[in-house]
Amino acid sequence: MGQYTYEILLACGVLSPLVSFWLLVFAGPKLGKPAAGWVAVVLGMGVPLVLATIVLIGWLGETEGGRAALTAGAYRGTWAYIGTIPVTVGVKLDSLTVAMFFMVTLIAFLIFVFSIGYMKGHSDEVAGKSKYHRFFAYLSLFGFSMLGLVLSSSLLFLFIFWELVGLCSYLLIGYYFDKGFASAAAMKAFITNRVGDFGFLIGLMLVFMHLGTLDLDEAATVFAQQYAAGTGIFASHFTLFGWSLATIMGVGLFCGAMGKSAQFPLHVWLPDAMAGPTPVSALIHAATMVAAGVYLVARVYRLMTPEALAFVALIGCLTLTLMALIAIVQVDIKKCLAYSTLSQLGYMIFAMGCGAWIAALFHLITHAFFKAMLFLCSGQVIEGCHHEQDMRKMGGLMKKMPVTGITFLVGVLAIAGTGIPIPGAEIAGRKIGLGGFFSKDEILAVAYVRAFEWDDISKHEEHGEAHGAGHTAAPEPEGSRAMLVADRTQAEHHDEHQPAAAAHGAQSTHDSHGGADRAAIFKDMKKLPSWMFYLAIFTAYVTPFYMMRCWWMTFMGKPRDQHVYDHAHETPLMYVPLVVLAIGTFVSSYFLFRPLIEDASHSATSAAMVLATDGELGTEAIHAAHGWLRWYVGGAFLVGFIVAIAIYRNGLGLAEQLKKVFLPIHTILWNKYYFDEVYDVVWVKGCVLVAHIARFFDTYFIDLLVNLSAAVTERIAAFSGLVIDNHGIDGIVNGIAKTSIDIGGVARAPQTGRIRNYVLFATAVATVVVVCVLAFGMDSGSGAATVASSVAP
Amino acid sequence: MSFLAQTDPWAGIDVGEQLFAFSPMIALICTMLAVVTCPLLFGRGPRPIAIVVAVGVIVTFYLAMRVAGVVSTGAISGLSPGGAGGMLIADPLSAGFQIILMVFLAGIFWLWWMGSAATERNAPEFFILLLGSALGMALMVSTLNLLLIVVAIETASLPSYAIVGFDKRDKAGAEAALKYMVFGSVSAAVMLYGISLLYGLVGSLNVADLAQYVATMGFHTGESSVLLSVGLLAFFAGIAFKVSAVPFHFWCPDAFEGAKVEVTTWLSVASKAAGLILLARVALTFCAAVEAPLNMQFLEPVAWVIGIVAAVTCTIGNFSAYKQESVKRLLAYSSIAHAGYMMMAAAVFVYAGSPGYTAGLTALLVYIIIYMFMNLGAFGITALVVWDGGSDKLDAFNGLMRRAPWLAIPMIICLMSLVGLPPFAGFIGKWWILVALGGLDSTLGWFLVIAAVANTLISLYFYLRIVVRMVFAEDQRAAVRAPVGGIALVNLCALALLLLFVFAQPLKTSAEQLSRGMYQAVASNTSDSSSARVADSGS
Amino acid sequence: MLSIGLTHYLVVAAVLLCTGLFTIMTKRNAIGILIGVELLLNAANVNLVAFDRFREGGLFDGQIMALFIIVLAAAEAAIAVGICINVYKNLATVDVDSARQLQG
Amino acid sequence: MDLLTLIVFLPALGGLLCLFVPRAQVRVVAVLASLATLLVSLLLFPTFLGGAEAAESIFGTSYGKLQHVIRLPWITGEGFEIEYFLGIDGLGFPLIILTTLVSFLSCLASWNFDTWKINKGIRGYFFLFLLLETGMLGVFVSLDFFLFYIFWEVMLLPMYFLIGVWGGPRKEYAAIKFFLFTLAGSVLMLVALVAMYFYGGAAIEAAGGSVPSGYRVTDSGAPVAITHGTFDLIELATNDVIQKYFSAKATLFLGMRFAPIMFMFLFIGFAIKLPSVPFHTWLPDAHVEAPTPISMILAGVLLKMGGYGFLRLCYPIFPLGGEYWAFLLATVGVVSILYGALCAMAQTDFKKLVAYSSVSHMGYVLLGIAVMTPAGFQGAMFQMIAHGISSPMCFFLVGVIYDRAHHREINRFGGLWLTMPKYGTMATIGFFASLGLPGLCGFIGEVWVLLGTFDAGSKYTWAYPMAILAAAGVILTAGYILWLIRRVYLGNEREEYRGFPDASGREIFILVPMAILCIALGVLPMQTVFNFTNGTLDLLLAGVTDTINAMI
Repeated sequence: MGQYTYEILLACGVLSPLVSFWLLVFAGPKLGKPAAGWVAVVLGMGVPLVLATIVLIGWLGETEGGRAALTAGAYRGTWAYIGTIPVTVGVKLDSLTVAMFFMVTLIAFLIFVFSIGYMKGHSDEVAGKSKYHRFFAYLSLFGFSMLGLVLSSSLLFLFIFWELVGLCSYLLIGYYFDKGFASAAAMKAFITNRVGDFGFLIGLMLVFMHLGTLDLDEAATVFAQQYAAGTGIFASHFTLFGWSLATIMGVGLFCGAMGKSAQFPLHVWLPDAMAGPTPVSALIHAATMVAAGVYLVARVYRLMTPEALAFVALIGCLTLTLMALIAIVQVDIKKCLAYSTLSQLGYMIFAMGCGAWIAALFHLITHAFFKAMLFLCSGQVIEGCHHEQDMRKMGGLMKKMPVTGITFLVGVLAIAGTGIPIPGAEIAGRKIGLGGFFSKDEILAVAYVRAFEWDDISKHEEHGEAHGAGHTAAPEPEGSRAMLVADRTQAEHHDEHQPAAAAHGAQSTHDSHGGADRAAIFKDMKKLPSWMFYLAIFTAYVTPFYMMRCWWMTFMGKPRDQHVYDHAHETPLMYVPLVVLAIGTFVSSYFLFRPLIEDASHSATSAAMVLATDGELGTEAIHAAHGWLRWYVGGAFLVGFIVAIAIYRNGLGLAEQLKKVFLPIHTILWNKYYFDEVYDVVWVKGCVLVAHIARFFDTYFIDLLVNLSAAVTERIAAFSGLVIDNHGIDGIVNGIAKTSIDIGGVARAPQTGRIRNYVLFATAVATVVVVCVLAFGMDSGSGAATVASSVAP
Repeated sequence: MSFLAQTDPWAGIDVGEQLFAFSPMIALICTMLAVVTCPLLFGRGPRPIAIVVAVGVIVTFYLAMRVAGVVSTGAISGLSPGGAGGMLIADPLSAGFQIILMVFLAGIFWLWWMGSAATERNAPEFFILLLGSALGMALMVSTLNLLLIVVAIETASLPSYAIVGFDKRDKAGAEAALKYMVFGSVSAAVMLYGISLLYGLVGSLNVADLAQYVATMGFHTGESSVLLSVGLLAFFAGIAFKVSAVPFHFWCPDAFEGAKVEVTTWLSVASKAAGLILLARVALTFCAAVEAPLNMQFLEPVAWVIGIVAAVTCTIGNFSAYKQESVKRLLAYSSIAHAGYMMMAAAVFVYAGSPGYTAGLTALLVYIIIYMFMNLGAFGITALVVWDGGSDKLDAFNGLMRRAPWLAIPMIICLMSLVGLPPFAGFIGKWWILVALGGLDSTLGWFLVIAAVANTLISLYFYLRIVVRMVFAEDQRAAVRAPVGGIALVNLCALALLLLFVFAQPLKTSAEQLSRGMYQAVASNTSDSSSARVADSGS
Repeated sequence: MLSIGLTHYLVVAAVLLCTGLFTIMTKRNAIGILIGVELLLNAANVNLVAFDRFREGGLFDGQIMALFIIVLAAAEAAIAVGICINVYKNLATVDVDSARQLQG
Repeated sequence: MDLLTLIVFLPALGGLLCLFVPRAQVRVVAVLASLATLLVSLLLFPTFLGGAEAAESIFGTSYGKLQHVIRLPWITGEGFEIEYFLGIDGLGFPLIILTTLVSFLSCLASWNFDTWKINKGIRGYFFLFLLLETGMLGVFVSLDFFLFYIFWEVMLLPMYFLIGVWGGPRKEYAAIKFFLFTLAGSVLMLVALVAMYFYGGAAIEAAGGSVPSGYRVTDSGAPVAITHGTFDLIELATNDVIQKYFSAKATLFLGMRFAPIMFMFLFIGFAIKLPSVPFHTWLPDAHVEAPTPISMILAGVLLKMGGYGFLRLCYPIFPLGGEYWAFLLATVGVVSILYGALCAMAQTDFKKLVAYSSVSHMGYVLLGIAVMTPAGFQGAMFQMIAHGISSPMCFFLVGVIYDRAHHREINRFGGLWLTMPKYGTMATIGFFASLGLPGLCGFIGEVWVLLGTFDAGSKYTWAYPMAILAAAGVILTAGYILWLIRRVYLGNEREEYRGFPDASGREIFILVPMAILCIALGVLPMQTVFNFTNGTLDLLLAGVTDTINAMI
């Protein structure tokens, strides 16, 4: 396909949901109940899905060089000028975009379909007015914003769509806004995101000021050049908590991601966001929007300094651990999934932080599939169980809703990272396992290397530089790093890896965006603290546990609530998407997306950091790590499952006893470490308090000044005998008026009405004037005598 | 020089021309006589008197116009050869002021005719007094002789005293007259004392000689500076009384509140204006007498005194107007404040010294004219309201917008014009004063500019109080019954205020020409008159 | 022996002035105030005449002026008394302090 | 009859007409008059179309290229010339359009005058209303300082009566407060007016009595000779001699350096109008008491005069003042942003909340101008326009619900989105626009200003913390707006509002244009605003920086 065909197709894919949005806004009520939904399904996501598929196929047909050319030549137009700096609007066209675009459209499409079924069962009438069309309008708007986010090539537009998806999430969480908690949750979500965006804005400012452009690629180039030359942002000696300006820029941008992806300090909104309809939770708060944070980090990866990445890793690590622990004690099925989402997002961010760019995105996509599926299943369950979300009331639903049960199980297996770690067990050179298996495994491998073997690698690197300098046409160390990798693979591995590695090297050498200097940055990258690795792998054991717990409590065992059980059922319109997603979870994730991401990685990250390809390819360190890690990681799910089943096999009895045993821990986890409470006191209440202080100040402080001045005036006018009236005063003006009136009192005081006083005052003042004039106006002469003498005869 | 020195006092005096030059005043006197005799012929009814007065005013106006035409080429000095030395002066300034005075007198007459005429029993006396004070003011602005200044001031004051307490059955009027009288006579006496000292020092009653003496001796010679300064200040006290400048303003509110509205209107503009013109003339003479190098060291203190007095007058006037319940009194205070503004202009032309800086005088003249309309309008409306409701308290104005829009709207215009708010002429008046002050480019100038604008702000509040009562206050009283003529009068004033804003140019131009002429005239006659005197006072 | 010079006259005049002012400020009777005013005027007269007398060559303007002042004083007194009578009619007293209706 | 004069005085004529038509027709006449003004003002567009390539012919190569100029002598004397001097450039033009548009819409919003609590004197109301419009338009087109001042004051009285007569319970208080504050500002301006004239004269005096004009050329192409002080704003800004004299160290005004002190005089005048903390207290009262259409005018246009004044007077004429006070001004701006937002958060009166949000939003204008960067200026200008559209919309939204509920207690509302869906949708657009949501007009201005401020960091180190604090404002804004939306529009329907009719056709007709503009400005800032303003703004800023650099 031609240069602009891709852009045009993708752009249409972005715009068609917008069309459906306006259509639904204006014509929605007339379209009525199912029709509006179908409009959204077809126009809102069907068209984009088709286009995305076309693009994907076309893209897979392109050669490496062709893709690079397309990426380089992608459309850029000037939208506006900030000062003198143009803001470009354009398409960031590379494999990652294509992959994400396809993933989003596919999942979104399925969820749209699902929603129709879902909404059929749900009352969308509030106070006799249908909000049905509104729901699908919002979904369409979300589709537009999310796809725009994926597509945009400039940070500013990234930010714009960023906010728009935030808006959609606000609107959709608050879809049942007639319920207090829903609108509260919506507001919480938006404001928490705003807090993140505050950081994002600061990052933007730094980019704008120091890199002088908002275009992702240009920014990266300038950044690299500035690093090489030590100019621009690297020239300033400003530091904050030991962070250089460049680092602050990276962290700032990452703050945005923290908001959207609900990372550790800003995670509080996501569980509440489950107040929205379940499809929304699946689409926005599991699959796509929350992953946008990871996507953002991936996009600004080339603007990240090692320190920034360390911070990213830290946040990710904390999130994945803490949230996983909370998930253990959840009894609300959606909340449970929400916390597992948080934990998985933590994994992705952590991966980004420790440099597993590919792994992170890979995990993003696999997670998108199985988490969306899990949420839809939960939706199915909740729907089936008559809006019952408490797992303690469920159980034994397998018989009533087998499809849901199976698909749910698939999801559980996937998120648990099920696979067969035995070396022999391979199909076409690929390990057997579900998405989670590979991605998580890969993340951990990289984490391991970063934690334990990084020093050797950086040493190798220096050696490699010299080596590579002579070896390839590309003198830059990054290229040589790539060559180094290639060499190793050539030297030590089976031949089938060679082409890929060569490709890798080739990629790196003709890689644009001055990745060279970026690689240099990473030479002084620190080791990852080993505890992070341990936490990560520990959580790898926790995850299967709580997932299996969740599944078992829901589907296995005996029914705990007969009424719920009797009501349970499932509807085709809803489980068809489940099946599709399940299949997706099985296959497409690995066979399709992984190579695309890897392909994107070279240009999108300036490959120095792409240590972690997957288990098969990479430095020997990672390879070695895989050698034994796969046993631990791969085996984790067995342990988790067994423990979970052991505890919940027959009812909740054992769980209850355990709860008693670990009561303090349980309480802390149950209350989510009291984050909400603390935030409520510190931020919300604090802010409102400050606000009231401000208002008080505004209303009364100036008034105080006024009274003060008035009082002073009164002192002056002690005899004017005016009392200051205090009513109806706020603001200086009354002060002026009142003070004036008092001065008026002073001024009028001599006007006693006694003519004799008048004469007295007049004479007195006149005398004073005379005296003054004599004193200052002129040197006091010798007076009458001299006159007399002068005129004497 | 002594009288004996002059052999033939009548040599080279064209009596006819000179009589013509002062015909306006003569006409006024004739009118007064006519008013006296009129009752003998036609009875004491207001109508014949009114006719006589109307004719008299018109004739005077006509004559003043003609005189103005003649003297525009050069001043004529009364009953003396050459430009100066005479007691009476007819020049553009005096003629111009007489014209303004007649216009204003006509306005007052109209107002009287609309309101009091019906009930007035002593029309002849009233007009004799009114015309008398008018005559006095006409004299005030056309002399430079200390003796005649005193006479003129008294001529203007004595009838005023009487006319303030004209209504015999009115307690307030009687009290007002008493206060006015006592205060006036005291300040006149003080002024006389000052004049006696000055005369003693200079040995002449001619202000030109006084100026010359001061210029040559200055304050810094040590010679008799005490007597000189005391004398000068006492002399200025007399003028300050007419202008009602602090601290000689006390009479003003009481007298104005007690008097009938027409009288208040008359005094509020005419006597102040006359006083200011007199001040202007004296000040000009001083400036002209003083050579450039001297004038800073000598005139600057004077200017500062006048300037500060002006600023204080403004401020006290404005502040005192707060919380006034009687509109007449409120406007009385406001007139004090406006006297302050005008004195700022006076400060300018004392300060500037350098001949040819006419901005100050120009501003003063423009302001007087505009102020005349503003006050005529404001007091006129007050009068109409008073005649209708019998009270001049603020409450009488409640809901005027509904009860009499054709009074309320011009009132708003007049008040806002008094504040000095565009697009009304009051702003133009202030504007020229500010320009004149700014033109000084001196600390005094900018100090006064700031004082002036600050006072604008202060004054807004109490003017608004009336507006608030008129527009916002709900009031169920019946509509105001006002004579059409009166309504016409006040609306004409309001209209004039609008027009004088839009067409500010002609007024300014003419005032500028007039003042420029003044400067030349004064400069010339001072220089040629007092050379001899300087010689022998020097010896 | 002591020769009476200009200074003495000036001093006398000044004393007259102060007395007059003092009278005006202290007397409550309107007529008393009028007398005070007369004192002021006469202070001026004394000055004028004295100056005329002591200037070498002698002058007459001052004396003429003194005459004028006397006339003015008469006129003023006439008006003043008229007003006082009017006040008396209205307030039944000539105590100026009782005339306090207008103030503030 | 030239275009600008027509635009300026058309409303006044309509107003006069209003006085003489039968009571029933008054509002028709008024609406038609304002509509006519709007249409005529649209005739200005062709002048400014043409985009980048025509930029030079439209905006010139240096500050001072004007369009539709008319200048006639008004009050003259030797060494003294006050002119009737109108003209527009990138500064005035968008604001004129804004004024005519907002006036038209709010005139339409007064359509239901008869149903108001105070519905007496309809003639007076519309007369004053249109007089007010004339005043506002005059301010934006007049380039002679004297004339500018006149129009500035002409606006006062109508506004005073509009608030004071047809306002709420404490109307008189609010009206007087408004009047006193504004007059306080304008008397300072008056001092500056006189001073600038004479100091300019002194400058030319010093330069030998005749200097070439900074921007005016005779037909032969030679620059016009300036022989005395002038009120010509462009001349004052562009004439090197005057500029040098103004900003010279030796030039003193009452012992203080001329440029800074004059700048401060003007600044206070405009800051009161803007309004920026601490001169803002008149605004909430005025808004709360004023009837809805007047609030729309007040928020939509009057506040913009402050910003316009900065850009037209303060900075071009006293660049040094800008440099001198930069820190103070930026601080005031940031304080206004945060303080206004906090006050808004604490309000329970719907209108007061919106009023305080105006304080907060105009803070961005001040900040953007104060830092003197291209992005800052552009952002400030855009913010003015954007706020000029979004805040009247918000006020009208308040008005709509006030007409029905007859109270503005935020906490007594709820679920209005259910009760009035159309209205709810409009409200969402309006309030999200003022929240600064990307894709809507509020966003552009804020981001531009923030980036501009940060960009100034290379000049002033303090710009970084300022920018960051200002950026924190976006959180607060989101806070109070979303909280407002939640309390008023979300939640379950309330009994007492159940019967409320949805927005009527007229209301929709007023809301839709503003909603469309909110989106259009947010999506196409270049085409809607920047193309018309940037030309002038950049030249203006260039001139300013040149002078500053020359002086330092």
